[in-house]
Amino acid sequence: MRYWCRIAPLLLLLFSVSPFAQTDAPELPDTASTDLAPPAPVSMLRAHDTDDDHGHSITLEWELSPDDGAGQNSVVTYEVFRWVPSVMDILDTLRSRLSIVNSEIREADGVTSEMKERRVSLQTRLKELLGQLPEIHEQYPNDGEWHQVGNVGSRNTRYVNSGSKDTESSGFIPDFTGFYYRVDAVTVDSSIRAVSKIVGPVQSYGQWFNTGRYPVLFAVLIFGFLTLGFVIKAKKGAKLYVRPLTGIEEVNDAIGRATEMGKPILYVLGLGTADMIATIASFTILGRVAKRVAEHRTRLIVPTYDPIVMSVAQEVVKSSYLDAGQADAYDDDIVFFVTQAQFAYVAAVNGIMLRELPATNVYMGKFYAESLILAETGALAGSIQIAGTDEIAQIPFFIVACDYTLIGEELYAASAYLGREPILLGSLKAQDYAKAAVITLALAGLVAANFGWTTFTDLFIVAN
Amino acid sequence: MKRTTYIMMAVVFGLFVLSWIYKGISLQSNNDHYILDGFLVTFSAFLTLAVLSFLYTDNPFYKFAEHLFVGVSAAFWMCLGFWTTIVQNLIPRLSEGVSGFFKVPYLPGPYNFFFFIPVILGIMLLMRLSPKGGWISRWPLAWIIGTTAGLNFIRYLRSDFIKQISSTFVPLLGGGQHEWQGIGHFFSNFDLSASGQFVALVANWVIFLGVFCGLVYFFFSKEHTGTFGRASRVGIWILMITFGASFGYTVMGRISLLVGRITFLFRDWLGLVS
Amino acid sequence: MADLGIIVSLVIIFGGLVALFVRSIQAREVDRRIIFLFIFIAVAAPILFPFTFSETATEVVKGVFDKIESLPEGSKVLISFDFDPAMAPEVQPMANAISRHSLEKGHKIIFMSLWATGQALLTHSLANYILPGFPEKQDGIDYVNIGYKAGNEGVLNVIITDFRKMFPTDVNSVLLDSIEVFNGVNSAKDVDLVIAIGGGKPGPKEWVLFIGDPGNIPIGFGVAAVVAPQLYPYYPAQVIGILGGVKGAAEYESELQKTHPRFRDMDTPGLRMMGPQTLAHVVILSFIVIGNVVFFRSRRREKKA
Amino acid sequence: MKRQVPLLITFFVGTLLIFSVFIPPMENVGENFTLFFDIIAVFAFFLGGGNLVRVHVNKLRRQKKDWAFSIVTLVGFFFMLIVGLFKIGNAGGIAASVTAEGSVFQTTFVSVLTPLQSTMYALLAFFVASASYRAFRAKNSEATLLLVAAFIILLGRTPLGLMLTSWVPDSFSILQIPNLAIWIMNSPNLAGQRAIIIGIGLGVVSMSLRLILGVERTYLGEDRG
Repeated sequence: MRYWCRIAPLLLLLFSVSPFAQTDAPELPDTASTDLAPPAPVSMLRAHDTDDDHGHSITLEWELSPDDGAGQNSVVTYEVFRWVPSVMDILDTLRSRLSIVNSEIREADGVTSEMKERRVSLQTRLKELLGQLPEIHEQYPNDGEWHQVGNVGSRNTRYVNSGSKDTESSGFIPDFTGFYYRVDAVTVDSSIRAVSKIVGPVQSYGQWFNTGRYPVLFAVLIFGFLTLGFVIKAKKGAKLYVRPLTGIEEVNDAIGRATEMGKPILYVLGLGTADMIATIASFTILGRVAKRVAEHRTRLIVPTYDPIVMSVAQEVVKSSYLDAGQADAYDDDIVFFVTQAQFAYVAAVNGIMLRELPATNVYMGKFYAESLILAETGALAGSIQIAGTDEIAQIPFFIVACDYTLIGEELYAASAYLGREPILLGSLKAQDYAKAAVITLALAGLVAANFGWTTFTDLFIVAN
Repeated sequence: MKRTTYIMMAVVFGLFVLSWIYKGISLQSNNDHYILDGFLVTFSAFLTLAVLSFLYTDNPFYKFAEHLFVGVSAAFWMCLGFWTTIVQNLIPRLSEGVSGFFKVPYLPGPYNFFFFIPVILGIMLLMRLSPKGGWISRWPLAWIIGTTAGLNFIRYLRSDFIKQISSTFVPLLGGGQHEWQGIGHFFSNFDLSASGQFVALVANWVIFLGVFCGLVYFFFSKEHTGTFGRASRVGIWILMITFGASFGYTVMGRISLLVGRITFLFRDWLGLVS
Repeated sequence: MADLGIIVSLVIIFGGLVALFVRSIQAREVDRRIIFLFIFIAVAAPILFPFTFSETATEVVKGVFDKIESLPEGSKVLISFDFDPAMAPEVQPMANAISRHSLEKGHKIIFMSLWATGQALLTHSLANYILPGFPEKQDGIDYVNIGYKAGNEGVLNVIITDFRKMFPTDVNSVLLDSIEVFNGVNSAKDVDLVIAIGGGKPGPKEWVLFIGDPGNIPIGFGVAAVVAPQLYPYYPAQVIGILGGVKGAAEYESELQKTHPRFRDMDTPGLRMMGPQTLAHVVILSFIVIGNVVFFRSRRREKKA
Repeated sequence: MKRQVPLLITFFVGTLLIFSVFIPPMENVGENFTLFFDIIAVFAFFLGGGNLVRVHVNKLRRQKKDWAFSIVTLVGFFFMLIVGLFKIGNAGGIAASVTAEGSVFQTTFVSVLTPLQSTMYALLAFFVASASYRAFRAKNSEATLLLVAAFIILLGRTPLGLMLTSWVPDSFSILQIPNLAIWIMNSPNLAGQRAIIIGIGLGVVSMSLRLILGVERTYLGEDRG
């Protein structure tokens, strides 16, 4: 059964010329059989290469038929036709034979050289023919016919005939080949239609720059320069202010308290992988915490979820202990791998909390559904809890169940606040300027929108 | 282990067998695999209850379920990754013979040799399992970070930055179906209905001022004092309302999951409801 | 019988809440497990003795419904199952309702998944929930299941320009070229509507970032309640509508039943789940009230002291 | 070598992907890189599996606490791996979908993985309840706002909200709880979310830039300096 499912479409392909070749040139409307008068055709049909792409695509635009939405109001759809030389039939046959050979090779237990040869010869023939396509199209209108390539509903004035760039696909549209198009306005009775003027030759080709993405490019450049500028400024020694973050201030106190109580500090990096921004920010915070912990000679526990995160965290903690001059206090078991299953990890961390009763639990990084379970268990164990995550859905749980919470971006800022390195401070400053830019632009846009100045608001439209 | 533990285990095992027999008999009439299906339903129910038992306290049944979960899910991901990505996307681009073996369509292409890059990087990643070659796994890590950074850089600028700015261009004097028609019209039609002009107007102002103050709160390099401080305070209020709303919604989701599990117990296992 | 059952359980729950209130006022410790028990009863009772409410669709839900309703027959709809069993009770009802609706309207559906666990769920729900109501619909002609690919948002980044590169075949190893649904579909840009059902990462947000925005493709969401609030900023500019949590599903189901008589007898898990949902919400609300009353009383006492 | 090569790789890959957005002929490059990424991601799954086996075999060998449960993990792991890799019970053999209905793999998924995972998440319903009882207190103005918003949404998402406030006349319908809930979602919630999203978006962009430029190096396991 499955075998037939697979083979049936291939057979279909073999016997049909092409999936696109469904309709031939329209026949003359038979006015006797119906009351509908043929609609007026579309006007001003234009065809051009689709902008800002890699080619293989033509865009058609036209003015509505006077009988669409007005006049007789009889047009229901527009059918788009392309002139296709008869050589396309051969191409499609070649392609379907090729795909049959491919599937034979796949089904067969061993690939015979005969099969391979057959395929190579088919491929060379296909390539040859494809090479001739531009010339063949120049022979328009000899030796070819109109094929429908698509349709759009009434009131539409645009169609993009985008094809595949894969030469072995039946939807392949070659670049630098002069195509001819026409658009039919079709009524409910598909035999009653109006044929437009033919447009062509039109070629598709790729562009080197996507002009629709200028706003993004500007944003990239402005942001890049801002960051670079402030980093350089900070490196030169300019003092950059960072407002205090309550949660982070608390970490210092908490470490002191833990030392007094002789209890450990639990640091949870979350479920993020090493490529996530929240995790990377958390590494920096961990580094600072570890340094302070080493200075106070308190115990630190860092259970991890991801093996890569574990080894990175190990090195971070190690270098912090070295910085604090407590290399001898460092132990490879401070950071350890638990498991890579969300709830099993949570269960293990819960166990640690209830057994070790840490003075402080620090949750920094990416957290998901487990956030509340961790925070509730921590509360049960009576620990002070400080959390920070950029996972918006989890912030409320932390706010409710923890003592201090860093909200979203504050987590990223925390690493700069703790680290005070020029690079981090500089880029934080750049972020603030970008925020100021957002506010200014939003204000300007708001005024523009309220007065209907679309020129300004249109600047923010990112095409494709 | 304590004696009570053994007794508990024996009881649970007995209940399990009873349920299996009961499910088997009740499935017999319309099912060829009634013994197997009876077992599967019972086993699912056992696992569900084992996990729920964690609420009472940590216990061996929960540990069993948890450990099974860890093993099975790791293998699940590996198998799916293998079949869907390695077999369907990688092998067809590298080797015709192997593609034939797996019965997937071969996808020849002139630049396919590039697909050895991820294989090499992937193997480097696996080097982490060996005690000495761990450092080499930083290369694939660097690749992964480069890719996500490159993708994120553009996407976030575009969708979260540019698009969100332009979404804040809301008409402050009402737009769309609430076209501003002069102050007289506004007051003569003033009401507090949810679809009325006043409410829509307030909503737009709240959005605008909320985004404004929320962003002010996230300013890190300026002291939050004076007017700036007041705006930042409004910002944190808006954020708190946001979190409250988010909390409310989440509660709903969590309850749905519980409903799903209890429905399973009552319907599929015990047959109490249809 | 069912009425009696629900009355008895309501009495138990509210009696218990009063007892809890008294206990808390006396500042006596309440074990967590008691709280847990309340929730269990509040959810279990309405499942055993069901009661349902009527629903009307809100604007955000209608956005998706009307779009599917108004697309011409034969439009290509891509439905992505980006969820795991844990999220399924919440979003599965939406996935079923939307898929049935699309099949009913004669759209061609492409099913896929960005989550490994989604593919298994997809297979399961196609076979058990969606297709049984439509014996006339054929694989490959009316719908196709292209399954899962690893790579999260990377998958989307590829299909926005080329489907066949990421998904050379469907789940049964049939080449996309020989599948009728994929006629004229080269990339995600050729799809008329995308419905992203899920709630984690990758999920709805990635669909907007990588498919909806760059391709200018209408996207509808069916999402877990947890993430719904975060997705509101994308509505209505970047998303046509959002079904959030069970309530969203229930609204969609009732809208479907109202407009399509053939779905009158359809199973409506969304509507069914609103009963336990409501009771559990009431219990949680009572907890908040009790907690705060106790809090204010003790604070007043502290001030006096 | 250990430090420079990874930095170079990150820089090269990151910039290439940024360029590919603006240059249509490079679209291919972007696509291929993401394909590579996906393939490496699968190797990361293998790494996870390998780590799992290593950890549990160690536990068994040293007879650490709860070592008996490690057997459960290993048996579960190898069972699922074998039925998945050999497609046991898949009608249609090797070409069939790995998750084909009726295969041992799919059956295990439905009757083992599904109940486990969903119940784990369902546990949260209980913790939400205990948090609302314990921690949801109107301690200050911020906490009060959070509490009130949550309260309205919780009420508004049930038919109860409508029942309680249906007496409110239409001209004041915003005061009906369901309408108020929707208003909160669409207006203050939207504003707050947008502010957070823009903030996080900027943070991500700035971090990505630092990563690509190689000034942020903590992921290599070293502190900056």
